[in-house]
Amino acid sequence: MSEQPLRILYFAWLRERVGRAEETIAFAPEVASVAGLLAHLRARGEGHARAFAATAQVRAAVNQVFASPETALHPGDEVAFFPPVTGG
Amino acid sequence: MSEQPLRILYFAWLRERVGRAEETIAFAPEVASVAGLLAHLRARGEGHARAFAATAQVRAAVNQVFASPETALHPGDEVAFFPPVTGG
Amino acid sequence: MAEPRIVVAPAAFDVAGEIARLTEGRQDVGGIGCFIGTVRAESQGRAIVAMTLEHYPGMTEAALAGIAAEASARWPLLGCTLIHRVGRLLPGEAIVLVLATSAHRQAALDATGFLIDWLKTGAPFWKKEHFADGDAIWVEARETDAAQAARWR
Amino acid sequence: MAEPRIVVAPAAFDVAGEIARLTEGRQDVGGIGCFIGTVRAESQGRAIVAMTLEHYPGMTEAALAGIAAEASARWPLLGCTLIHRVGRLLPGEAIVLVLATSAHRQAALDATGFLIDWLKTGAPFWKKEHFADGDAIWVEARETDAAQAARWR
Repeated sequence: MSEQPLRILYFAWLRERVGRAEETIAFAPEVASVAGLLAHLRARGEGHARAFAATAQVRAAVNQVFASPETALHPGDEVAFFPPVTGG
Repeated sequence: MSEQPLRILYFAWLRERVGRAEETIAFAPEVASVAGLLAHLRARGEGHARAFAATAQVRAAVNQVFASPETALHPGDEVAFFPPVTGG
Repeated sequence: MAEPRIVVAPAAFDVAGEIARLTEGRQDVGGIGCFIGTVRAESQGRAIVAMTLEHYPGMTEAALAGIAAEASARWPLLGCTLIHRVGRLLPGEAIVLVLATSAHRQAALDATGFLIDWLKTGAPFWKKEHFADGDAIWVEARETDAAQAARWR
Repeated sequence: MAEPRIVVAPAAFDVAGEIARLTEGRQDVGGIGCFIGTVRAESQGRAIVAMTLEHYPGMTEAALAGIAAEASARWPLLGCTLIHRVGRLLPGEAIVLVLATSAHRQAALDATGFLIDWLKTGAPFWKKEHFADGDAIWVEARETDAAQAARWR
């Protein structure tokens, strides 16, 4: 059985450091929460490591709703990482 | 010696009850304060009496500055009587 | 602050043009607070067909300039515009415009609130409401309006 | 309240046209609260030549609609418009518009203040400032903005 992957979006300086706006990650038990996914992504490469170095400056949304590190993830979810918002 | 008269202005329902927007009154010791002028005007005729019946609803300005009953008047002053403001 | 712009006249005002006056060609404005008052077709449960605004020419303009100066003393404003119409106005028509500009939003918004509260309570205007049945009455000063303005004292 | 009007787009907005949308043909509006945010040429003491606003398409519009609904629940609004520009903006340009209409002024003004505080602090926008020397930095979230928005919680 092939599960739908997670769709990952990056914004602002996270996008710039990762080097892309979007990617997909296969769903797996170790990425079944926002914190788990973040740890997984941080180990994915140099840009990712730089993007996720200052965890305190990283915010997330799951399926376009603000999320916390504990928020559970499910196959097919859209997960976005971004800095604290600075709009207006 | 002829002193300059007081110029009296009426607004809103005071104007309607008095029956005119403006008149002049000879200056005299008994009209040397707003309260004195008001008492003098009230005795001037039927319309004036009706206009000044509800003293609590009458406000005044002297030379275009909000005034109190005690405010002193001088020859040539412009004195306006009107209800509490309801602008906007 | 630049000289406040004060207009008391029967003519309708142009909101976009008034905003442009305060902002065009400058890059120091961060926020524009704005309030527009309009004539409602209803007053205390009765339908009105028109409203007449009377003012005290000379004193009214001076009072508006005075309150604009007070707002500038309280908040770091870059500009301020107060326009109040007089004469006969119909439901749906705009009657009063307040604009306040500042480098930051809070000053612009607070000054706008202060100015409209005062315009509604302290400015020398008197309002007559004309009802559908031909009746017309001078509006009495409202306690709630006075309480509103007292917040700023 | 009518459906709030939410726009997140690069295009400049037409303030007078937006006000007309909320007021034309109706006689129940007594007050229009309005705030326009503009790009300043200076940020924390440095001259900026441009600003880039990034957003999260889909989430941003949903978040704006959500806060408009919250404002309508808190105040008796007759209408509400939130327009936020994105992309590259120059000093002097308008960037955000808030409009709130109500039968009475206080609701319109309070809702306007609430909405702009939230737009400045809670909406999914990220701001990059471009300096005259070619340097460009992402703006960090400001404590004072968060404190401002916390007043409403």
